[in-house]
Amino acid sequence: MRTPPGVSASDFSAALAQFEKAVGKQWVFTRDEDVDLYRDSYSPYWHEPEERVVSAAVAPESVEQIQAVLRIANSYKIPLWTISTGRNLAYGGSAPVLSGSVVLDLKRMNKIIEVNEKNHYALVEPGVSYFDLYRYIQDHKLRVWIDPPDPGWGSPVGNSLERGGGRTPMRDHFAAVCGIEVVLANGEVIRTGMGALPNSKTWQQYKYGFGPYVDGMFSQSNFGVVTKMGIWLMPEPEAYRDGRVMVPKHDDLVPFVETLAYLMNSEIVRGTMLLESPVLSYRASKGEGILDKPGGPSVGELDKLAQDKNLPYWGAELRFWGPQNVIDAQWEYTQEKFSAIPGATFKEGRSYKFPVQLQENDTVTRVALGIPNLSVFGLISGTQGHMDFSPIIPMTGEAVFEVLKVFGAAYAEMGVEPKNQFFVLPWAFFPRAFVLLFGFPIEPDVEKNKRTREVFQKLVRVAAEHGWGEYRTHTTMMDTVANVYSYNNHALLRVHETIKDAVDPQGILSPGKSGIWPKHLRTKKA
Amino acid sequence: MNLPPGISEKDFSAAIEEWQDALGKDWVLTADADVALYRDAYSPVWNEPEEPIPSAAVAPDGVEQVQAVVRIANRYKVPLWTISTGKNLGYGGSAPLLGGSVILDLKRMDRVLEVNEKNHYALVEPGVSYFDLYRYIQERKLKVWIDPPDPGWGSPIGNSLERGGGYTPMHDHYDAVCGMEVVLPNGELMRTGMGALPAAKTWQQYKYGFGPYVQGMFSQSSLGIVTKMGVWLLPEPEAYVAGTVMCWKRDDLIPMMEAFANLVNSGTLRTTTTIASPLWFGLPDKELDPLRVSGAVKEMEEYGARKKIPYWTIPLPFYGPAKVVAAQWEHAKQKFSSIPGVTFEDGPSYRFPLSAQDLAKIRDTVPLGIPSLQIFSVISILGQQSEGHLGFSPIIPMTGEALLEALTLFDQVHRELGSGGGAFPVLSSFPRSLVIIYLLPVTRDVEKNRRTREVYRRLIKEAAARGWGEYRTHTTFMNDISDTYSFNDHALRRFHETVKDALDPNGILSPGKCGIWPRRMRKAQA
Amino acid sequence: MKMAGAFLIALLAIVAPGAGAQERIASSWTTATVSGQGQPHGYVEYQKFCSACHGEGVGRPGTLALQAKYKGAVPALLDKRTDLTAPLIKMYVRNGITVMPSFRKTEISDADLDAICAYLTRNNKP
Amino acid sequence: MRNVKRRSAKALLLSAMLLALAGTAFAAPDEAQIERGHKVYDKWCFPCHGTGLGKPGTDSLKARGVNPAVLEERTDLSAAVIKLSVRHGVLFMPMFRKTEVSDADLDAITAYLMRNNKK
Repeated sequence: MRTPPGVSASDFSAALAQFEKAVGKQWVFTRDEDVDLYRDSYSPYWHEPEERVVSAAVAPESVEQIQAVLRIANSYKIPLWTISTGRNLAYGGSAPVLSGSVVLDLKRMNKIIEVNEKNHYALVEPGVSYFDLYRYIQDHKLRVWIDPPDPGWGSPVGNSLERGGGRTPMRDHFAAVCGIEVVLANGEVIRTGMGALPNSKTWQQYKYGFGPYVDGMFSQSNFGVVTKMGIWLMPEPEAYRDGRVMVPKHDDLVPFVETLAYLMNSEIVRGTMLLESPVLSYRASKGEGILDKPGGPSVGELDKLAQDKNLPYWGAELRFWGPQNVIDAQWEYTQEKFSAIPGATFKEGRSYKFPVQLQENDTVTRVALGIPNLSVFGLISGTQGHMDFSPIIPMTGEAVFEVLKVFGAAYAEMGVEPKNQFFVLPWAFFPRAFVLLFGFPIEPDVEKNKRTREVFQKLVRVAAEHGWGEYRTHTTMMDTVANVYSYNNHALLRVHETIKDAVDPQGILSPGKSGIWPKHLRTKKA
Repeated sequence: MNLPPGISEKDFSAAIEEWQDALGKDWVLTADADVALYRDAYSPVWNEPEEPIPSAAVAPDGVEQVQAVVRIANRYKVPLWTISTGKNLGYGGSAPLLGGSVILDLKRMDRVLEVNEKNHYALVEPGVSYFDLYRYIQERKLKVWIDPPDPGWGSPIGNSLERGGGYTPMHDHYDAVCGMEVVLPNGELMRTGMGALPAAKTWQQYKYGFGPYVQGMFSQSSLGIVTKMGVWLLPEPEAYVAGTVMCWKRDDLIPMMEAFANLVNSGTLRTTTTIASPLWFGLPDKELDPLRVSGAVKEMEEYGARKKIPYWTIPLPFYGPAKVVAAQWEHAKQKFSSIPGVTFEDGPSYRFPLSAQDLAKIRDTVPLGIPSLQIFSVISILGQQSEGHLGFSPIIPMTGEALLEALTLFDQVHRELGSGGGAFPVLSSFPRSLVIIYLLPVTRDVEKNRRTREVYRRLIKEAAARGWGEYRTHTTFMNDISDTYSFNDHALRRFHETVKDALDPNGILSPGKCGIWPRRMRKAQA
Repeated sequence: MKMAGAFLIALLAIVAPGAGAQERIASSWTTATVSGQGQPHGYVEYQKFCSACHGEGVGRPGTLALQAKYKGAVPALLDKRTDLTAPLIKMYVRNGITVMPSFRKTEISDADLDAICAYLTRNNKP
Repeated sequence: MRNVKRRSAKALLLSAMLLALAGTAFAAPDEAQIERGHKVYDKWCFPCHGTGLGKPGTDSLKARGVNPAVLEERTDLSAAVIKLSVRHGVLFMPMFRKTEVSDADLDAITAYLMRNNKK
């Protein structure tokens, strides 16, 4: 039987016995076959000694049981790693940062406490999945939409805390959080925002409450265990339509993104978009990377290729949700705005009125209509899984050019073919900034994974040198990423540590999360 | 000379001397005449023993000077009360909560560091006023709007930290904050979000950064001194149209608010508007007043029908492309059209930029992103010969049921206690909830003020009993409000206190702010 | 670099104009939203946990993968198979395979898994 | 019951201010001073006391029968009155701090507002 670091076997068995008393024997997992279910299926250390493994798992079903578990963990200094549905794949899945941690698995806390159709919100527990919430809303015929990420088996609580994104106008998941309940390391239960007011009538309607607004402290964090969360929903729109905007030349990207930023920051274009480059995709299909490698073709040559193949250089599918007459006007105005770019072309897309019964073969992206699914895994079939590198960059054409050059050069320097990692042009998951997603394939091959990790860490450093930081990262890379957020000798990280020591003096909650280690483990920090 | 509580004359003079060395004699203000300028001009305890009079004021010009001031304050444990422009009138102005505190006046830090027209944001210092920022943008002919509150002499930093609101689509000011620089209680300098990345390119474009999102901790808070802040701006819209929805029966408010919530929460209506009842709370009227007092709804409705005085009015302003806003107003009318007898009135419509002539015809320019002080004209009429006002501002759900309950209650309290004021503008300053602004006149008459405070405290209790809490309050009532946010024996406040003691062990920053006291003063307050 | 190749092609589809891979393989959850009244336990659990990947229709990664693997030698749809054994099913559910991660007992309890096995082996020849 | 101590302190403070101000009140203003005063006035006073719609200072003075209601049109303002109003406030007009309007700025405003006074 594995034991947590620094915990004697006897203490550990004593703790496990008490866990069993607290949550019931069948909800404390210690047999290897059960504990292995908490390995990160997509671990970049798969089958290596450094793989982050679990010593046991405990699955409480209520706040009271969590309080009991924390009390026990405190008395034996047992490190816990909290997961909601444990589907944070590509960012660590259900495995801890600190090997030997006991997983605090909240999957059994799966109550949908409320879905409100008039003020458009839901109040859920961490074990609820997007599928569960969607099903609940369908079964009750409520006219509200959720905003599922792809894939949809994750937890709204977990995904929002990790600050994930979706595709509808509610794409920024943390921004849609309104009111949380947290169990602190000492077992104390707090409710944030208006929830601090007994019998509050607006816990899920007003975010800030009175005094410091602390919700954010519990995101990407190890300061507490979130047991309830309010999430804003979108009223079912009357209609949806999408359309494509394309421009012919490389340099058109600058006015293209400027126009896009104007439209998005004015909320004329909403939801998440992905920048496309038909001509670069064509090259990639011929085995070339999308990144701009040294000695690669000149802008002139690429422009010519685009012209010869009659492919637009840049494009994007833009989506509109709302009253029919409004989205028609928005799409019309969008075309006017882009028409200022010579040679801009447009393609009418799909159009729906809601509620809609989609045909199975309908090609629309389901998540953009608030329908959770798992189709994204079709993209990575044939591999063991993937790990994401996701830096934030400015929403400008110049920044995109710089990114393609800088990462192209980095790959060349490492002598790695960029197509070893899948790379897509920027997404707009958040307002006013782009995010890049590099998917690193994880393979059942120690050597390949080792190389993948080197490339990953190099990219983190290169990005930091250019002022680009990751919005989220894999558990095995958290120290690496935390360390580049180093302004004024890591002043922010030191504040996190000060708070950590104050609210979790024994350091039992998710040690190492986002680079934040409790005092007694801090030397471990890379 | 007025001394900070528990500080010896000797220590205080020593601190003053050190501050003089750090800032220069001119900017350490100790003369009674100068210090008196920091009294709350609208204090509800004016000239009473409990009026909190500062002991001195220090006005640093630059981050290093702020750090020096804080380090000196730590050395002598002198409490500081931070103000940016000190125009938080109605909520405490520039006066401290704790009498004898030294005012840390940041007005001299008034640089506009950047205004970005492509990603639509500004980076400012705390002493910058909305007027300053507006002027800066006009001088450079930048096509971005600020979102001024009324009045416009306050600080974007101060107002956003207090979580104030404006009237354009960027009306939720805290929500528009992106990236802060903070001087911590120990004098350390920290940057939040992407600012923690030394070469950050997206400090003002992406809010969350990596790891816990701590920015909210510094709003309505005493945990640090914000010396720089990113504020998101609105790209100049093409056009504006407004229309008014009028309903004639009391209970129409219920379907009205349901349609309204749908418009707001779907992003169709993106601004703050004011829900009013000319019939119930309108101008004095010999025939109507008795009906109002007796609450004779039916008769009032008949009178309203006869005299064309609507029971409810909601103006709906739309910002964006001319064709889009026209479509939005059309859609809004459809949304309300199912309410029997509903009538609509087209309001003004503008194209931007406005000509000087058009501008001169507009009384209230704040909804057009142009700061002004015209609100005081309204208040001066409202409060007759009042010296100022107090704002009581509870948050209630965005439903007709809640609004009827609240207005009935306030009307009754208002008549029962003859509290003056008596107009209850209902603002949709935040999505999914409503805030009622009950303005109480403040005078120089001790007796009247004492009465007003009783009314205020009665209102706090009545609201809390119904699950409504205040979003912000005057320093005089911060303890009272904080006491109502008492879920689980004040668990949230105790969490705030834990964080306070960890970051500010000497308790030098704004003691008592929002009911959070440093350990050494907590006993005295409890 | 065969895998990476497959990887890239799939991704490219996203960036290609018109209907991209994302769209082509997108699937609807609607079939899985049936509350399952009167349905056997195993069927309901199968719909809940498996059909999003192994169900019928476009955009079911599991079905696609099995189609690619067996080229029709056996049905790509798990609930059309008659050759699955309980141990085999449990092995995949608890250990995962390629992109399919393992499922924990807090997600699919042993009892639910037994029911799923019963459902998927219902047509097996004795 | 009013707080006597605080009240007398206030009275004292007032007369102290008047005395302090008396000195500067007669300093002969030059054009540059007046020009500067105009700038400061535009920044700090105009939003309330200017011409046009929604100017509470002007509205309020008008309501109280003061004519002309726009300060810039007055020829009867004395340095003492101006400085007292700025540093002490009147009704809902709050006092202004020296980090907002410095003493030098205030002298300039005074010079500007008194530029047309009869000598």
